[in-house]
Amino acid sequence: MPIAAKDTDPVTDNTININVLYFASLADKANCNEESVTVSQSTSLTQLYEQLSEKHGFSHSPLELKVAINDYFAQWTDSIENGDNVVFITPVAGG
Amino acid sequence: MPIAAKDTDPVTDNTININVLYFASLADKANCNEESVTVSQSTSLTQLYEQLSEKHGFSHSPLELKVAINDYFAQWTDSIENGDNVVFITPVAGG
Amino acid sequence: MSANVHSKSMTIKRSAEQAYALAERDGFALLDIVIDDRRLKALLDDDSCGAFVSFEGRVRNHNNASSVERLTYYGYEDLAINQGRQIIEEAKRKFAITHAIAIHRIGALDIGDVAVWVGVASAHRYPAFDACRWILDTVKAEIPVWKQEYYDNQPSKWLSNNG
Amino acid sequence: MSANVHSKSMTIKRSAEQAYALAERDGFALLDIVIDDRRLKALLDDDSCGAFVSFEGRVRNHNNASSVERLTYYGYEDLAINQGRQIIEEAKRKFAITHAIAIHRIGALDIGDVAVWVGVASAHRYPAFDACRWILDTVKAEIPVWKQEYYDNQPSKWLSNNG
Repeated sequence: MPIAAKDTDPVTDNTININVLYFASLADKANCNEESVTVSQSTSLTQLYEQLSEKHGFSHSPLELKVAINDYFAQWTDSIENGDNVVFITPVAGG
Repeated sequence: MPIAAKDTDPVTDNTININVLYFASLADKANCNEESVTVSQSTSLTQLYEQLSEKHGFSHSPLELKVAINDYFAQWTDSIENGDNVVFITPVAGG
Repeated sequence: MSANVHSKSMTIKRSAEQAYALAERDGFALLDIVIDDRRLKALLDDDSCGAFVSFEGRVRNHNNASSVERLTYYGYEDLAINQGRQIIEEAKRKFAITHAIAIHRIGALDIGDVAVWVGVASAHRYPAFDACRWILDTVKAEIPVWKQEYYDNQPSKWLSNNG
Repeated sequence: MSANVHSKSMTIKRSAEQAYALAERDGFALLDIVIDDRRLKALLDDDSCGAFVSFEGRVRNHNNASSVERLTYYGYEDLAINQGRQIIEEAKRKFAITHAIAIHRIGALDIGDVAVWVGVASAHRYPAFDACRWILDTVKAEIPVWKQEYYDNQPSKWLSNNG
């Protein structure tokens, strides 16, 4: 499922719009801190990450990453909905 | 061995002068923070404490106490010498 | 690497006043200025507490064999705040403590600057030590903060607490 | 009970300046005024240290079931200083730490006043936690300081850390 332009209408074509934030090395690779992507309604988080990896050349395996939906940590098996904020979290380094 | 007056000469009569400091409940019982006592040269720390207990009515067993000589913790089996400062240490309560 | 893609994550959205109010209410906040430990300690004051343990994580002048000149922390503030609140709630369930606050600073830091501060007040001493250490470990493991170190002899690096 | 028999053990022989100098040199001192933790922290500053753990023991408003109004600490300063120096030396042998300072206050204290302060700086965090706790435990067990608590509903008592 290729990533479509933001102006696709999610109601009529069974796609959803997801807002993706990027931090740290993913922001470097994507060369942005945020982008809106349109994906098919059934897209899983794993599939979303794969598509974005292909687009931006991310080198992390999903196994190395955590994922957050709407500012809370989520499971990779959680579903995403139109308008969700999704963030892939590379290994943290606080403290 | 009774406690003699301070002005006894330790050289001629085989006695030694010991300076004893009192803290906490021992000071309450002795009603002083310091006294000079003259005891026979062979007096052990245990004997010294027994004599002072009898004099002041201390209720602690030596097993509950530590002892210090010249501002360092000592063993109850250590010997004391003329001019030593001796302190019997009731259970501490710092912190 | 463009500075622009990271600039939003070098500052917090709220004011410092709002961050301290959040720290008081929920026990966790990010800050993008010097951490005022006096102020945080005052928030933890309680006459029923005989023990206060605090931890400060400061920027060291070295990491492994490399000489560190400075570093920058980046944070995902909204997630950090949600996760931090849950960490403090869990600490209060796990340990016999009265209050706890953890703060992580983001932005450019110099050697000696405090990057993370954790303070715990409790009636007795051991829960304060245990909770302070657990909160620190959990913050380091879970809070979405990233670190880039700058060296005098090699390119900057993204660090990871997972080795 | 006469106040006079304890008055010497409620104050230190040295000036506060001398006590801080001793704390800097040997890592231990008694003080008979408010403990200046800012000053002690500054003595422990070191750019090689990423971790700083501190403990403050404060006078609580209760002990077991009794309501505490105030308390007084009494110290045998010369022995305390000799023993404190040895405790800090042993902590530096036992743990991978850079600096450590412990201070015990004596005299009359009010609720909330800090009676004991322990600070440890180290490269990494766990030795700082471990050493701070060990120093505190050892100070409480070994330093010749006694405590008398005053209650609102019963006569004052000599306390003991040994139960």
